[in-house]
Amino acid sequence: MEPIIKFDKVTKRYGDLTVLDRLDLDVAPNEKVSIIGPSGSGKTTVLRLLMTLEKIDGGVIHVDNEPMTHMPSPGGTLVAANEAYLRRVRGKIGMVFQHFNLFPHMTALGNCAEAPIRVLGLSKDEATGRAAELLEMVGLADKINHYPSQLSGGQQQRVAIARSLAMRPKIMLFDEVTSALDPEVIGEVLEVIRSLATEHNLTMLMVTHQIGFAREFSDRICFFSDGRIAEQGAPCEILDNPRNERTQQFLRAVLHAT
Amino acid sequence: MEPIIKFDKVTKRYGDLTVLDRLDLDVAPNEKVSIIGPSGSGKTTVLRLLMTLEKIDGGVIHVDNEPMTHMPSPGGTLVAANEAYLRRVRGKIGMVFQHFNLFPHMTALGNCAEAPIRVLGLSKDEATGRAAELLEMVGLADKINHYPSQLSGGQQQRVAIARSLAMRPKIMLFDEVTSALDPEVIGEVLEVIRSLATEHNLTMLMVTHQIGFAREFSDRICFFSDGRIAEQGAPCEILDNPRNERTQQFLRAVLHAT
Amino acid sequence: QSLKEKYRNEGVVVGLAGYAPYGYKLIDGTFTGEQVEVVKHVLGKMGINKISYKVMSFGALIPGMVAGRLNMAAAGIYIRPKRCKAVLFSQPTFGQGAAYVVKKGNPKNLHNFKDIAKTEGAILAVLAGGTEYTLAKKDGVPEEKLMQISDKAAGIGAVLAGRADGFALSALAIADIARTAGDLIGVESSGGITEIAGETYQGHGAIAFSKGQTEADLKAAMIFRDEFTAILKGYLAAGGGYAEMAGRWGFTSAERPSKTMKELCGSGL
Amino acid sequence: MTFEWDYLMEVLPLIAQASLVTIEATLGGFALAAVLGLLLAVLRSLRFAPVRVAVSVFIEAVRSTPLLIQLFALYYILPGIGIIIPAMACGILALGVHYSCYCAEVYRAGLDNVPRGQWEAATSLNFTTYDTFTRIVLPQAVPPVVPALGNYLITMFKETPILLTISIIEMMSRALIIGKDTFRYTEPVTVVGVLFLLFSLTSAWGVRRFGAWLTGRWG
Amino acid sequence: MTFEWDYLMEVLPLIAQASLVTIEATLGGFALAAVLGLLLAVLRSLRFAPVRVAVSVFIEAVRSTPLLIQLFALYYILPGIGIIIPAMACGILALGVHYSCYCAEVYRAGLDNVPRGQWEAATSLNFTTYDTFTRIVLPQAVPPVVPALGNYLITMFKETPILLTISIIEMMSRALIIGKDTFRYTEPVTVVGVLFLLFSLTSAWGVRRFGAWLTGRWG
Ligand SMILES: Nc1ncnc2c1ncn2[C@@H]1O[C@H](COP(=O)(O)OP(=O)(O)OP(=O)(O)O)[C@@H](O)[C@H]1O
Ligand SMILES: Nc1ncnc2c1ncn2[C@@H]1O[C@H](COP(=O)(O)OP(=O)(O)OP(=O)(O)O)[C@@H](O)[C@H]1O
Ligand SMILES: [Mg+2]
Ligand SMILES: [Mg+2]
Repeated sequence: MEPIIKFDKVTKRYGDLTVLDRLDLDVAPNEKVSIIGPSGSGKTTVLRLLMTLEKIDGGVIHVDNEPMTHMPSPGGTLVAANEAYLRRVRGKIGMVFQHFNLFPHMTALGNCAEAPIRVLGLSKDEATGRAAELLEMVGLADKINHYPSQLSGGQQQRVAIARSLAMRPKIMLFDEVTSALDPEVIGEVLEVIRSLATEHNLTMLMVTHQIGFAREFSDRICFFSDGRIAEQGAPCEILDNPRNERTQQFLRAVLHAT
Repeated sequence: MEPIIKFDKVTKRYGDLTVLDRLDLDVAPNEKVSIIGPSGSGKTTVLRLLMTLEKIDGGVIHVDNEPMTHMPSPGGTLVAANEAYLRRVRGKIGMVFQHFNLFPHMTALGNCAEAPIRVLGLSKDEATGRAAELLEMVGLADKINHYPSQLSGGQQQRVAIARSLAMRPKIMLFDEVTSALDPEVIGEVLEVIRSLATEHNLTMLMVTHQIGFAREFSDRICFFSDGRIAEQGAPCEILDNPRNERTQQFLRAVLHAT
Repeated sequence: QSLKEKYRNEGVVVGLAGYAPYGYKLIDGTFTGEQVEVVKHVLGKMGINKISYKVMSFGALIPGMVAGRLNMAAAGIYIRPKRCKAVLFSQPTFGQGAAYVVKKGNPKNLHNFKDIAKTEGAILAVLAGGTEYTLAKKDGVPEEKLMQISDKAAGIGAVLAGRADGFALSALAIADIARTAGDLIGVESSGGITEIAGETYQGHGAIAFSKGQTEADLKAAMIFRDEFTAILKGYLAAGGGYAEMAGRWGFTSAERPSKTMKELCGSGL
Repeated sequence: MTFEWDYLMEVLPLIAQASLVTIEATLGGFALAAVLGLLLAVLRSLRFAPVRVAVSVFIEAVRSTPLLIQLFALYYILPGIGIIIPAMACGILALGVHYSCYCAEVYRAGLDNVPRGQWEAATSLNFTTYDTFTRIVLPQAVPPVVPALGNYLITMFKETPILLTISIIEMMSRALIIGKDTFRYTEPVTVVGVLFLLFSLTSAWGVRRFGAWLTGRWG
Repeated sequence: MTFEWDYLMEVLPLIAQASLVTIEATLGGFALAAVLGLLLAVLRSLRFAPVRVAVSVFIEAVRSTPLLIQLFALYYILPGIGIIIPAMACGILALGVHYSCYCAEVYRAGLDNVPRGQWEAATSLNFTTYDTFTRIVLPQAVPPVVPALGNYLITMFKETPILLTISIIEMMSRALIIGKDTFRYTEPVTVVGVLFLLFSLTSAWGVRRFGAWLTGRWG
C-alpha cells in the first residue's frame, strides 16, 4: 500500500543547528507509530513539519500522495506552496499538543465547534451537535460548558483531542500529550487514545515517553537520535532487544528512573 | 528520640478551602519520608508551611524543638513570630522546588555562593570555594560558570540542590523535583538525592510521584488525601498492601499509566 | 462677488487672542473689547452682521489668517513691516507705549525700562518673543534681567511670588490689570513708557485681514480692507464715537495713533 | 487671597460647558486611537516585511514629533495645499493618530503575551489569518491591556488644553481665559483640577469595569 | 510660502543652543523619575499596608493633576511660603516627580513579571527583604522594562516646552519665539521637528542598547 506520510530526505535547520538530517520516514494508512528518543533529537520537529508549523530546508514531504510545502505547477514541476494549497493539505492532519493549547476564552464546546464553523463552514447547530458528541466520546458530556480554566489537566487534554477530531483529519499527531499531566490523570487520556486507535481508521503518529503505552499502542516504534531514526521496528524488537547502543542507553535511563 | 519536625493539629485554609485539616506529622532526625497522594491533597502545602512560605491558620509546628511561626515570649507564652525569629528557624531548612527557581542572572556558582555570602556572612572566597565543591559533588564541576539558561533541566535541578545544601540545612524538602524534567535526565537527579540520603546526616521530606524511587529511598511513606494522612508506614506496607481504599485507587491509576 | 457680499451671505470669522482690552469673551458668552467693538461697528455699517469669533493663542492668529482659517483678527496686533508681508492691516486704531505691573507700593521704585537696568537685582518678566522683550533690550536692559515666560498667568505669578519685580505688557493691558484687579491681588502699574532709547515709541494696533491664497483673493481683500478703513476713519474722527467706546477700557487721547498704516508698513500693502 | 464660593458658582457653568469640548475631543480622539492603534499593531505583527517596516517607521515618526507640531501642520499647513479640515476634526484626528502609535505599542505587548501555542493551535485547526486574529488572538490579547489603554485615555484628557493652538477652547483654556479676565485664577483652576480628577477617576473606574467585563466571562 | 535654506541656517544655531536646555531638563528629570519611580514601586510592593496606601494615593494624585499646575505651584506658589527653588531645578523636580509616578507603574509591571518562585527561592535561602530586592528581584525586574522607561524619556523630551511657564526657554519655545518675531514658523518648527526626531531616535537606540547590555549577560 502507498504510504500516507512520506518523508523524503527531509532536512530542517535552526541557524547552524541541523535538527533533522535527511530524514526518511514512511507511514502507512491506519498505521500507529510511536516516536521515542532523547530530548532534542528532533521528535517534536517531525510533527511540527507535518503540521506546517515550520518550513523545511530540504527534501519533500508527501501526505496522501500530495507534496506539501511544494505544489505541482501547471508545467509539472514543484513550486513553493501558497497559503491556499497549504490549507488544503493541512486539513487532513490534526495535532494534539503537550500543553493542550485550548482557547481559554471559549468553553469546551466552543473550542470544539469554532473551527468546524469557521473553516469547514458547518452550520452552528451542526457543529455544536458534533462537538457535543465528540466531547461525550472523550467522557466529558457533563463538562461541555466549562471553560478550560475550570477543567483539570486530563480533562483539558481530552477536550484538545476532541477539538482535533472535530476537523475529521485522516492523520492525528500527538506530541507528549501526557507529560504535562498529574500522574493520576494520565490514565484517562491514554484510555481515550487507546479507544481512538482501535475504533477509528486513523493514522496516528505519537511522540511519547510512556514506554509501556508505546509498546501496547503502536504497530511500530521509531527511536530518534540526533535528527535521524537510529533504529525502528515492532515494539518488542525495539524495547526488548535494542541493537543500537544509544537506544539501549536511553531505555536504561528511562526505565531506571521510575 | 525527639522528632525534629512536629506538626501538631496544623490547619491551613485558602479562603473557604481547608487544605490541611488538623494534621499531625512527626519526623525523626535523619529520617527520610516520602509524601505521595493525589493532586490537591496538600502535599506541597506541608513543605511550604515548613519553609514559612505560607502562614498557618491553626496548630503549631515545631522544628528542632522550637516552635516556628510562634515564638516564646519572656513570660513563657507563645506570641506571633517576628521576622528575625523566623529567619533563625528558617536557617535550618532547605527546599528544592519543582521548577528549580534558579536565579537566571547568576551562574551556577553565583547561585550557590550568593546566599552564603549575604546570609551566612561568608567571605567571597570561602563561599565560592564551597559552592564549587558542592557543584562538583552533584557532578557539575565543568558547568560552574554556566547560566541556568545554558543548562539542561536535570543540570539546573542539580544546581538547585547544591544551592540549598550550601546553606547547611538540617532538613531538606523536595517538592516533585523530577516532574518538570525530561525522562532521560530524571535518573541523574535521583542519583544525587540517593547519595545525599546515604552520605549525609540530613532529615529529608520528599513529595514525589516516582513510586519506585520512593520505595527504595524512604524510611516511611505518607499517603495524603484531602489534607490528612490517610495511611502511612514502611514503603512495602503502603505500596504492596495498601489498606485504605483511596490509596489503592491512587496506586492503581499511577502504576497503570506508565 | 466681492468679499463684502460674500461675508454678508456667509458671515465672517474674526480671530481674537482673548485678552482685555482688545477682544475677549464675557462671562455671559458675548464678545467685547476695543477691537471687537471697532469690528462690530464698521462691519455693521457695511451690512455684515454674521460675525463669529474664534479665540486662539496670539501666536496662532497670523498663521490662522495665512492659512485662510480666519478672515480677520481683532486682537490689537501691532503693525510692523514683517507682519505686513503676511497680512493686510487697516488704519491703526490706537498707538500706545509699554508699562509693567509691580507689587503694590512699588517697593523698588521702578518706573521704566531704564530703572530695571539701573536697579541692582531687578528682574522684569516679559512674554516670550513679545514686543516688550525687544523694547526692554533696546532700552538697555541686559538679557539676564529679563525673564521670558509663557503667558499672563505666569507673569503675574512671577510678580506675586517675587520671582520678578515687574511684568511688562502694552500700556493698555497693564492699565486694564491695574484697574480691574490691582487692589484684589496687590499690584499697580509702573506708569507708561513711551520713550525707548531716546526715541518716542508707540505700538500701533490695527485690525488685520487675511490675504487669501491667490492674486485674485489679494485684490478682493485689499478692496475690502480699503472700504473698511474708509468707514473706520469716520469712526475714529472726533465725534465719530470711537473715543467714548474705547474710553470704557481706559483709552485716552494719549493713545491716539501718530502714524498711518502706510508709514508703519513701509513697503507693505 | 481668599477662596470665593460665589465667584466659583459664577464660573462653574462656563467651565462645565467647556468640559463638554474636553470630553468630545478626548473620547473622539481615544476612539480613533484605540481602533487605529489596533490596526497598526496587527499590521506590524504580520509576516509581510514591507508593511511591517512601513508601519514601524510611521509609528516611530509620529511618536518622535510633538503633538503640537502635528496639530500645527494639520491645521495651518494642510490648507496651503488645499485641504481644510474643521478645527474639532483636526483636533480629534491629531490626538487620535498621535496616541494610536502609543496604543499600538500597548496592543503589541498584548499580542506578544498570547502564547505561541495559541497561534499554533489555530494553524493546526486551519483557521485563516483573519479568523485567527478575530476569533482567537485578539480576544486574548486585548482584555489584559485595557487598563494600559485607559492610562492613555487619562493622558489624552490632560493633553486637550493644547487644542487652544487650533482655536478649540476646552475647560483648562476656558479657566485660564476667565482667570485672565478677572485675575483670579484660584477658583477656575480649582474647578478644572477637580473636574480633571473626577474624569480621571471615572474613566479609570469605567476602564477597570470594562476590562473586568471583557475577561470576567472566562477568567 | 517657500522653504528658505538661508533663513534655516540663520535660526539653526539659536535653536541648537536652546536644545541643550531641552536635553538638560529631560535627562535630569528622567534620572530623577527613574530613581524615584523605582523607590515608589518597591515601597508599594511591600506588605506594610500604610506605606502601600500612602504611595498609591501619592501616585494617583500626581498622575491626575496636569504637570502645568504642578510646575506653577512649585515655581510661583512655594515662594509664598518661603521656599525658592531656581527655575531649572523646579523644572527637573516637577518633570521628575510627575513622571516618577508613570515610571513606578512600569517598574510595577516589571516586578509583577518576576516569577513568584524567585521570591520563594530567596525566602527559602533566608535572604533579607533588602537583599531579595537588590540581588534577586530588581536585576530581573528592571532590564525587561527598560524599553518602556525609554518611552517616557521620549515623552519627557516632548513635554519640555511646558517649561516656558517657569521661564525656561528650550528649543520649541525658542522656535516659536523666532517665529513670532518673523512670522515664518515653517523653518524653525521644521528644525525643531527634525531635532526631536533625532533625539528620540538616538535615545531609543541608546535605551535599546542599554537594555540589551543589561540582559545580554545572562539572556
Ligand atoms: N524555534 C527553534 N529555534 C531554534 N532551535 C530550536 C527551535 N525549536 C527547536 N529547536 C532545537 O531543535 C532541536 C530539536 O527540537 P525538538 O523540539 O524537535 O526536540 P524533541 O526531540 O522534541 O525534544 P524534547 O523531548 O525535549 O521535546 C533541539 O535542540 C531544540 O533546541
Ligand atoms: N495560593 C493559593 N490560593 C488558593 N488555593 C491554593 C493556593 N495554593 C494551593 N491552593 C489549593 O490548595 C490545595 C492543596 O494544594 P497543594 O499544592 O498542597 O496540593 P498538592 O498535593 O501539592 O498537589 P499537586 O500534586 O497538584 O502538586 C489545592 O486545592 C490548591 O488548589
Ligand atoms: Mg518535543
Ligand atoms: Mg504540589
